[in-house]
Amino acid sequence: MNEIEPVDKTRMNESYTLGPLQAGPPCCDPEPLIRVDNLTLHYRKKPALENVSLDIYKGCITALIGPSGCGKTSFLSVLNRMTDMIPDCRVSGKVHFNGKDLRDPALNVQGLRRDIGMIFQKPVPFPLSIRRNIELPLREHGISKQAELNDITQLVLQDVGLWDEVKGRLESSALALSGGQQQRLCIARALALKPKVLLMDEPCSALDPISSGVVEDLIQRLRGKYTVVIVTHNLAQARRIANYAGFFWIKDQRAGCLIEFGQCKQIFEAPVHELTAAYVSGSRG
Amino acid sequence: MNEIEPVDKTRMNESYTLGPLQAGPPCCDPEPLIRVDNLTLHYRKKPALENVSLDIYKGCITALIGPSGCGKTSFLSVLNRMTDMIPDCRVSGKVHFNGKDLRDPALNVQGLRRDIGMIFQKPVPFPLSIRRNIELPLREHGISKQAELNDITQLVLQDVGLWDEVKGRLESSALALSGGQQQRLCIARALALKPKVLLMDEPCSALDPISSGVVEDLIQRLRGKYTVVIVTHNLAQARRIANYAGFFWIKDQRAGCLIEFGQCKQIFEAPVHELTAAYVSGSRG
Amino acid sequence: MSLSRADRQLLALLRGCALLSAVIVLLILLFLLRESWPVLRQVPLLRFVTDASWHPVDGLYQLTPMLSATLYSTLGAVLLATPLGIASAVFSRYYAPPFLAGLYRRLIELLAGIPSVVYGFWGLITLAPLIGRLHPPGVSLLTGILILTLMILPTVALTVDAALAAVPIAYVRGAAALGLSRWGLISGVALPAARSGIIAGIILAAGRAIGETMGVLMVAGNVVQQPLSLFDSVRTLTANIALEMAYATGEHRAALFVSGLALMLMVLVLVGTAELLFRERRYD
Amino acid sequence: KSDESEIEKLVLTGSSTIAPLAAEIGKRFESLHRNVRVDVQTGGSSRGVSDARAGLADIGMASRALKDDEKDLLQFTVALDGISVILNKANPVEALSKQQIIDIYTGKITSWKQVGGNDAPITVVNKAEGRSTLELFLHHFGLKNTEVKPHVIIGDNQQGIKTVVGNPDAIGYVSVGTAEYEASQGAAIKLLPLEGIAASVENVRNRSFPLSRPLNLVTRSEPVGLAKDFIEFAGSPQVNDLIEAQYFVPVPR
Amino acid sequence: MTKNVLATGLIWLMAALVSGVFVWLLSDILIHGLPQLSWAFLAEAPENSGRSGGIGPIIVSTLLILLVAMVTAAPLGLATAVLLSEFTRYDSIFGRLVRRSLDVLAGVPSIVFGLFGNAFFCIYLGLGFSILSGGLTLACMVLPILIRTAEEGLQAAPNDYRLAAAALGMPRSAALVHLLLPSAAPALLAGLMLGVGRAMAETAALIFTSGYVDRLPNSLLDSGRALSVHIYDLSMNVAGGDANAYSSALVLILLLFIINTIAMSLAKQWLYRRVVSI
Ligand SMILES: Nc1ncnc2c1ncn2[C@@H]1O[C@H](COP(=O)(O)OP(=O)(O)OP(=O)(O)O)[C@@H](O)[C@H]1O
Ligand SMILES: Nc1ncnc2c1ncn2[C@@H]1O[C@H](COP(=O)(O)OP(=O)(O)OP(=O)(O)O)[C@@H](O)[C@H]1O
Ligand SMILES: [Mg+2]
Ligand SMILES: [Mg+2]
Repeated sequence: MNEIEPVDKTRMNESYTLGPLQAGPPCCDPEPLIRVDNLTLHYRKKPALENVSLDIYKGCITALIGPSGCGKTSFLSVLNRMTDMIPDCRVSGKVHFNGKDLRDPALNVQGLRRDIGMIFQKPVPFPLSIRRNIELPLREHGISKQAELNDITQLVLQDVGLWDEVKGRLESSALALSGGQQQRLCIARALALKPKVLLMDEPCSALDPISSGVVEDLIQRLRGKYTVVIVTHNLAQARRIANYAGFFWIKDQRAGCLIEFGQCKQIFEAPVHELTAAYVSGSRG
Repeated sequence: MNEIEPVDKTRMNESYTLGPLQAGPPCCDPEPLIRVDNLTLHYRKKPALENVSLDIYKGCITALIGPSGCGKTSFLSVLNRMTDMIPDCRVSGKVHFNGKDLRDPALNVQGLRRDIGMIFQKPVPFPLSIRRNIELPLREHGISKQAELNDITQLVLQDVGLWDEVKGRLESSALALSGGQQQRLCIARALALKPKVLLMDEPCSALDPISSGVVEDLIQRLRGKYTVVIVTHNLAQARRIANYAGFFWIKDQRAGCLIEFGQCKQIFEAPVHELTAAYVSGSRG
Repeated sequence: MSLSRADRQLLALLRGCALLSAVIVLLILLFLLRESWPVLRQVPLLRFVTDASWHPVDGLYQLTPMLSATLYSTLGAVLLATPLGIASAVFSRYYAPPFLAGLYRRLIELLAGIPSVVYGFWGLITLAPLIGRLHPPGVSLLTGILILTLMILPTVALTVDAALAAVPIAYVRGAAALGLSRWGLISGVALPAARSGIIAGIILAAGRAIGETMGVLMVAGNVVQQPLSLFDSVRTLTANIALEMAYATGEHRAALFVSGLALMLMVLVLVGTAELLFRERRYD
Repeated sequence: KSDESEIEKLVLTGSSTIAPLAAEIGKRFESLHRNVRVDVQTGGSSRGVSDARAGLADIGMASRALKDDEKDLLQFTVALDGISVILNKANPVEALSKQQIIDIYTGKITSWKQVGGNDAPITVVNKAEGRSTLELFLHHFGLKNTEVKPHVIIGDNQQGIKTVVGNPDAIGYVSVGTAEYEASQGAAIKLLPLEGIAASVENVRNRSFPLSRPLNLVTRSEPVGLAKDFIEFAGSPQVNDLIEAQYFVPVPR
Repeated sequence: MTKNVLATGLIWLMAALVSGVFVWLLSDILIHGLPQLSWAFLAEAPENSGRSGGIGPIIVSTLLILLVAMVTAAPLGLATAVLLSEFTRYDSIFGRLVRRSLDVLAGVPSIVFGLFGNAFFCIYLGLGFSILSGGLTLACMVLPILIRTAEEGLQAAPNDYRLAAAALGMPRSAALVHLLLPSAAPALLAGLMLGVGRAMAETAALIFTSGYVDRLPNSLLDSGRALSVHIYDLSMNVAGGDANAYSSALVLILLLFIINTIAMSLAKQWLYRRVVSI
């Protein structure tokens, strides 16, 4: 039942050190890691998503765009089973991850969530010290040597460009950080677990341009090793970093649905659907 | 002591109906509404702002930009005395609003906050119904006729482009709205009070491009009637809407300070300070 | 900090109320002092810790055995009730299926209202003979601790439960998204976030344990002696007052009020140490 | 319904031993005197004495004779109560001599074996300091409380009975009437004869039982009016059935 | 992982232990108390010192004492809690002083409360042995419980609400009434339940204040015997009173159950109307 691989230190160290910035959009190996088939989602009686089908490719960055309330967050929530936590949320359709049925009730959800990390729109640092925020999930997943924890903490904080800002006050509360610092801390915390997939729900919306740039670079460096699904309202950003893009829309004030999905270049430069064309051209970034 | 003007319905109705979109940056009458002189702010012993002096001009839009943690939020908090709510926060320097000393301990703070509204980075809808979210502060300020409340609610929800999305479920909880919807609700709630000044702390960072556009238009339409101070990480947006811009920076990991302040055009096109130049050109929007 | 008129009026009202609660404490202290004055005036304070024994009728006023009995029984009960109470709250918040959680919470609420006489009565009839079989006389420090534990457990459980209920849902979701196990979430995030509520609950419970009278009186044995083992019979300060007050006159009566004062002093010291120990790093 | 203003109130405070009896007498008194309310409060003999002296109560209740420094008050005995040594029913010991009891209470005898019983340690149950039962017991056996080596100290009668019921090796002393009643109701206790005289209500009544105490009503001065009526009523044979229902012994009159 | 399994096991075990002991206690009370329970027992006055007859007047007195205690303590407690959490800095001298004195108050033995209540309410204020004296004494007793729980509840309310309300120019009182108190409602309720429980369970303090008289009270100034005092008297002072002591304990628990249920459903309705959760 337990699908978490045992943590071995070499794997850890190896992959915290990310490679240099990769060239850009054109992708990698088009092997679908997550397959979503005919996904429909209801909150109580209100439908939020209808018949969404798409593939998330391994090692690639997939951007999801669309207006507010079209179900992007809901879609992400299905992928790591956060929907389990919302009462009255019903999901139907098929979702496969690595060939395994994601909606299997017998699935080890914790293992899954370790493999598929998530960053929220509103940063959620725990009311603990900065250090404990990062160490807590690591310890939970079996890493307990303090030296190792220290190393990882430093590495991931450096990755998100927070190390220099907080290294002197690792023991102070994470809640006293500014909004942007909080969000970077949350990203660092998720990276520390070395997930296979990272779901990011508008990770940069709370960041200033500089840290936003840092995070964007970071995401680009994740490419290849990690699979990233990112929801963003910043179309320019989506265009810069994504390999694939999906465009969601709300039909008739009802449920959200996927209008178009494809290579990022195609979606932004040669959209098939007129709604997509209007959205990517008409809106100000 | 009480500086709140008695609410009269005509004023209300008159000004909820905003005028058409105005041309753009070049400004209006350069009469300073808020004067900040040598402002310094400490959290416990940590300095957050040092020697900031600037004028906020009446009827204009002032954008504040700068990296995360440089004290933009702290600066806004001084202007409507939200700093009162933070224990161990010490402010020194002079701040005048409409000629009155803003830091006067005897000032009617509630009246001030009604005059100077604030929108936060994280949307904070109250755990009440959508309707109650807007009505609650209005009732608190003495408006209690239901018909009037209904009118105002509809007008402000239309202003933020939320009316069509929620008109059928005004009685349901505001917490069930999507992130973007929540933020627009918060803006509507603040507009309902008809403040003279609106402080906005990254109001669009949680919004999709369409609603971000709606809010941006809204802000532009506020120009002239209202005075707006907006913190934004979206430089393109700042450039599009602001009359004046201020650039904050953190010196030596210590306190934030104002590097440059001036006409928006000047800041973006002919910055005096090299840090400003690097920031406005170097960062990706 | 400047406030509106409504707030200032409210504040005045609130101040009045808070003052009233402080006045009550003061009144009780004054009352105790007045009542114990006849003996305090004549007997040097030191004698309350140096006398040979507690035989107030014969002018012997040794209080330390009862002080330590109170201390031991309170400590024991708090040490037992804290993990059990926290576990109860965690159980009903995070482990039990909703139906069972409701039932369990109701059970605990009921227990909070069972009179201490009933606990004492039950302890005397059921628990003491069982323990007496292990080691006579049965009524003992151990029995006292167990009965006190039962009595304060609901206090701990209910306050911790309320504190856990107030942990923001965002933390729970954030923890879940990091793949934290249920226990990881509870021990790493929920309990630390509820920390100040938990400490308040424990302090409340400890207060109840120190002040508990009828229950311990029935099951602790009431012999004035330094307990050498858990099976020794002991007398707490409260039991001392309840046992003898009804028949005490003159200096004997005053000496009993001194044990009341000693108790309050002890609470004061305990509260002080708790404050030092748990000096909170508040995250907000 | 009678007019409220006509109602006269009589307040009794004091001994918890007498309180149930006084309350029953009060009820009967009320039924004979319309417009009279008898309020009985407990709080112990000393409270009865001090309240009577301070005038807080019309009548005090004390389950003992007045002490020397209380002789400024007046006492009226309403009933008698004997004190009996009790053991657990399972204990084979049937009688103890005065010296044996003294030795047990002073810790010289620590095992039942030494008095012909099982090989088990004795659990000595004593009363709390100040209680009139204790004083009487000590006085009878010529003991001082400082010499007594108790294992358990109890407050009220029923606590003593329950302690002995729950502990087969315990020895204690309680009110004869209640002990006799509890034993007859199947409680696992037995009453030991004292100096060869069986502990029974009968023997307390005929004054042959050596260990007994008076249950007194106490007043500050010569009672008048309602208090006088009540004290006379409580001392009259009209309440003998109530006294017996509480397992006390009426004073022979 | 194993830690999680272990914790799960341990928590279930502890919960089972706790409920096991309590079910044992409750079933003891049930077995011994149920046979005597009847409508007559609930309605009639006690006879023969409580060995026979019922407990009607005693139930009435108990409820009246409880009412007095809660009506006095709840507003006072809530007000103090609000002052401490909303208008006082956590580490201010005043706040510490009040908090510490409350902790001390929580540790005062009930019998001392009884003697104090007797001296202050009964004698000094001239209320005599009465339901009012008893209720007021209990109010002093439950005050620390109400204050501490309410304060914790308020402190746990999201700070964002305070900031947002302040930014809208709402007075603190409005934020309190509309946002903070509702979000602290579970804690307020828990405190109230604890307080009611403690008040219902109190014996020693009531013997000296509300008294021993088992007649039906005509007014709040009459003495009235509380259930717990009755139970104490029957079990410790009246030979042959055990059976009715058990029944009275059973009635007390049932009363508590009913009060809790009513309070809970009221609170739920209130919360529902305010749409606190999604
Ligand atoms: N817990 C919930 N209960 C009921 N309805 C919900 C819940 N969460 C979201 N919704 C509704 O479902 C729809 C989709 O919401 P979702 O949060 O997925 O949108 P989104 O695309 O992420 O929007 P945004 O860009 O504003 O974050 C919205 O209409 C929202 O109001
Ligand atoms: N309540 C507080 N207590 C202590 N330090 C604080 C507090 N609030 C903010 N700070 C610190 O003060 C500095 C300025 O914070 P502020 O929130 O004003 O920055 P900001 O410019 O708004 O950043 P961002 O763009 O990330 O929102 C930061 O270093 C932050 O950590
Ligand atoms: Mg979203
Ligand atoms: Mg900020």
